Amino acid sequence: MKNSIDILKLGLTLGLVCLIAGFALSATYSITKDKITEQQRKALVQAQKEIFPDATEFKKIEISETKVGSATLKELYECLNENENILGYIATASTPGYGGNIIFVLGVNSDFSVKGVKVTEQTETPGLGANIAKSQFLEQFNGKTLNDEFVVKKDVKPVTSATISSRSITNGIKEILNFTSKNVKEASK
Amino acid sequence: MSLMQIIIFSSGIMLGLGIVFGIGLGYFAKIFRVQENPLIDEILEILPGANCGACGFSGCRSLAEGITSGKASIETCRVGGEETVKNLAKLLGVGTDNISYEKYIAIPLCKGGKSLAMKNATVKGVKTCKIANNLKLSEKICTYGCLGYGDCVLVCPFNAIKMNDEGLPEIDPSLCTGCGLCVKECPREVIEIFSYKEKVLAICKNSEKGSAVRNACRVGCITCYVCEKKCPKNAIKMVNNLPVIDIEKCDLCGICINVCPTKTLSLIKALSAKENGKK
Amino acid sequence: MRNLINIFKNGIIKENPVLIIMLGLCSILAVSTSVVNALGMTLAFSFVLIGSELTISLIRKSIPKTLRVPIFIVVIGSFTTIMSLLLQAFLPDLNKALGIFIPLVVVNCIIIGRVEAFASKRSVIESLFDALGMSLGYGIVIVSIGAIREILGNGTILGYQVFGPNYNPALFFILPPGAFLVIGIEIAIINKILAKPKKVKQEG
Amino acid sequence: MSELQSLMNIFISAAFAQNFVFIRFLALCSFVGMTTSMENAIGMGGAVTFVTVMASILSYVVYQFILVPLHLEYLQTIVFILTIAVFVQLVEIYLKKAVPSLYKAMGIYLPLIATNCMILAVALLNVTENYNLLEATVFSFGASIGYVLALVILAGIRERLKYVQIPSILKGYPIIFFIAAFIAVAFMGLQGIAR
Repeated sequence: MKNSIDILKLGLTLGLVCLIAGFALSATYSITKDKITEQQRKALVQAQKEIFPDATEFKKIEISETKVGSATLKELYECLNENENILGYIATASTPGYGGNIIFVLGVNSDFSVKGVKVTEQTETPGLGANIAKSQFLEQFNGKTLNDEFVVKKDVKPVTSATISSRSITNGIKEILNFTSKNVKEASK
Repeated sequence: MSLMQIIIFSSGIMLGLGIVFGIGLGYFAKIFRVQENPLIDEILEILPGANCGACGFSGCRSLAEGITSGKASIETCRVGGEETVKNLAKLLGVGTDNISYEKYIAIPLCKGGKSLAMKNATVKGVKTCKIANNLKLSEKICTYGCLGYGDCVLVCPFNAIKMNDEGLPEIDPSLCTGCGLCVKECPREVIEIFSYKEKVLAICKNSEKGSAVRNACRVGCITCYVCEKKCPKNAIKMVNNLPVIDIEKCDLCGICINVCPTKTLSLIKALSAKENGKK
Repeated sequence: MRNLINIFKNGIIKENPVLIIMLGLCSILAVSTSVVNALGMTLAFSFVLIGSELTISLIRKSIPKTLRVPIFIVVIGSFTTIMSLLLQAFLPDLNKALGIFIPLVVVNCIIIGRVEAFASKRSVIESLFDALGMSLGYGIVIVSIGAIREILGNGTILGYQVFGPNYNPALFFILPPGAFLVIGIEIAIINKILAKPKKVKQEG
Repeated sequence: MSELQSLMNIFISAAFAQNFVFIRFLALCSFVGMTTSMENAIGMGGAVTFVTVMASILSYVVYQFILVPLHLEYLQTIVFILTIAVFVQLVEIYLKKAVPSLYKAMGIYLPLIATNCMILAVALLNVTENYNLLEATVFSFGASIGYVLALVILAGIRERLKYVQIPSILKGYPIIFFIAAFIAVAFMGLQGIAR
């Protein structure tokens, strides 16, 4: 009997320590909770503002996270200007890159040509693959439409010595552009 | 998910996990308890922990188990020195008076350094005593003497051995505990363990005779029997061409040392107590 | 007081956690791609180390033997999570740069080592000084490696161009193998520095 | 077919392309400490493989069935490391009693493993990459194979280091880091194979 009390004592001491830890953690979490979500949204809102400077409102289209070929679409927004007509769409998506997943934001005009691309997160090789996040590389996509081939070295100039990263981002943009235009066409029908 | 809910749920989950794990650990510790004599850890604390194996056990932990089960007496560990034996005696409440504690050290039996031993080759590439001995790759003509590549230096857990510029190992008696690891390591068994009292020793292992030794080394023992004849106490006997000095008979008069033509014999002085403390 | 200063000094050179005892290498090599990251990591590391050492030495008397490891882990884990929450809220870009290595501070071998070897046996003040010494020792090493790797790796220091615009950086140092090389060199230098006085002592 | 392909992809990227020791710099403390001899390396490798796979399953279960339904994802770090530490301690107690021979061979590694950075990293990565149970197991198995590979390579080299002349300044750890640097270059070459 004696040592079953000991075991209970052990359980209670560890339980007590964990309780205090849990309490402290939840207190900090509740303080920082909204600040964190706000930080996460800030990166997205900032990217959206850059692509559609004159859009005033970004309406989230209810669409679950879908796998589009090798890329995955995370969120889709409609961009409206002050008098409520649609300027275009913003899609956040991720595509597997050389070092890990590349997260990017694709702006699509209402005529389904590329308005702008921003890479928000990537773990490509620093100095080589990482240059796909730079605007010189991404600006070449602006204005491209579905009938462009999106093939590296043909109509897309790759980042030197980072063909895999350039090919994966080009591929990702093509598939998401394709998906957004198809999906929006059905919605507007 | 209001703040209150978060706090309650997190604390609740952590409390639940803590209790489950705490009881789990306690229960496991109880049913799977291994009856181990706590004395073993205490003894392990006192032992030097060099795991050198000089006591014949595979390491300090098995020696500790040996001592608790009575298989080994407390002065089995020579390496620990007096201090270990005293602490063990105190721990186990055993008297130390009947234990005569004697210090042992390792002494290299070769004087054939770079300048004294004749060479017939120069060796390039890998330099370890084991390889040199197995492949008969040695610069010196003498095949009994020290190869000088320092395997013993690496193995000594108390780093008591240093190679002098003659290329021979020098063992610091205050650091050496006589654990014998260097004896096992040396492929030519140049190093041997002796009790640490003042004595005369023949610092040579070359068991050949006369000219075979003379053109291999200037300080090798050429078996001329002078020391055996001249010793007033006839304490010296030639055993396979090397003089062995009987410690009881020898009164350290030093005649044999002066009379030896090749200066192979030398007097091993014991550090006086004062010097020993300096270590 | 003398002894406290000794404990503090001890953490920096004699028992520098990284270069001498060879602990905490995971975070050092991975994060030291730039000085800013290195400073951020030192900040996070010291917060958790000081917090854990103090708490553990406070409650060291009442820790049952079987629960030693879990309680250490819970204390260190909670400080790490608090730190990571604060970073996410107030320093988001540092959090993104350090990435997975923020939660990994909880298994950082230095913290577990110091807590078990030092804090669970010594008084609160001594643990505080030990934590400060160790964090400074850790910080010096990671910032120095970060500086070397940033200057050679992409030609900037704290973001400013060092060798002018047309310097094409030796990318090797930003990539993993460079990190191994730099820490190898650093240990060799420390061995050289520390070895010299020892020799002098023996002859003297 | 693509299901198996993606599993193979995860395995290869965890073991080779994103090797936990040479590319992600994880578990270096045991990597430097445990590779003095080959059987040490294999012993540690075996122990870590077993614990990593079990721990990643355990942490997946705890995450999906406790943390997600209650939206307490922020507790993941502390809950994972607690479960891993307790699991390792339970294994240690059980082995000490039931299989003393295995405990003698693996015993000294077990307390080291509780603080091994790789195991917690595998559990956390399972969450960030939101793998399902099967993918998580394959990922943890791949990661530990990569770890064992790294240990065995370095142990092999370190055992041969005795017969080589090393400049005195590089003796000890510096030379080991230089060797690790060269192996890391080789592993970096593998980075492109699994995408």
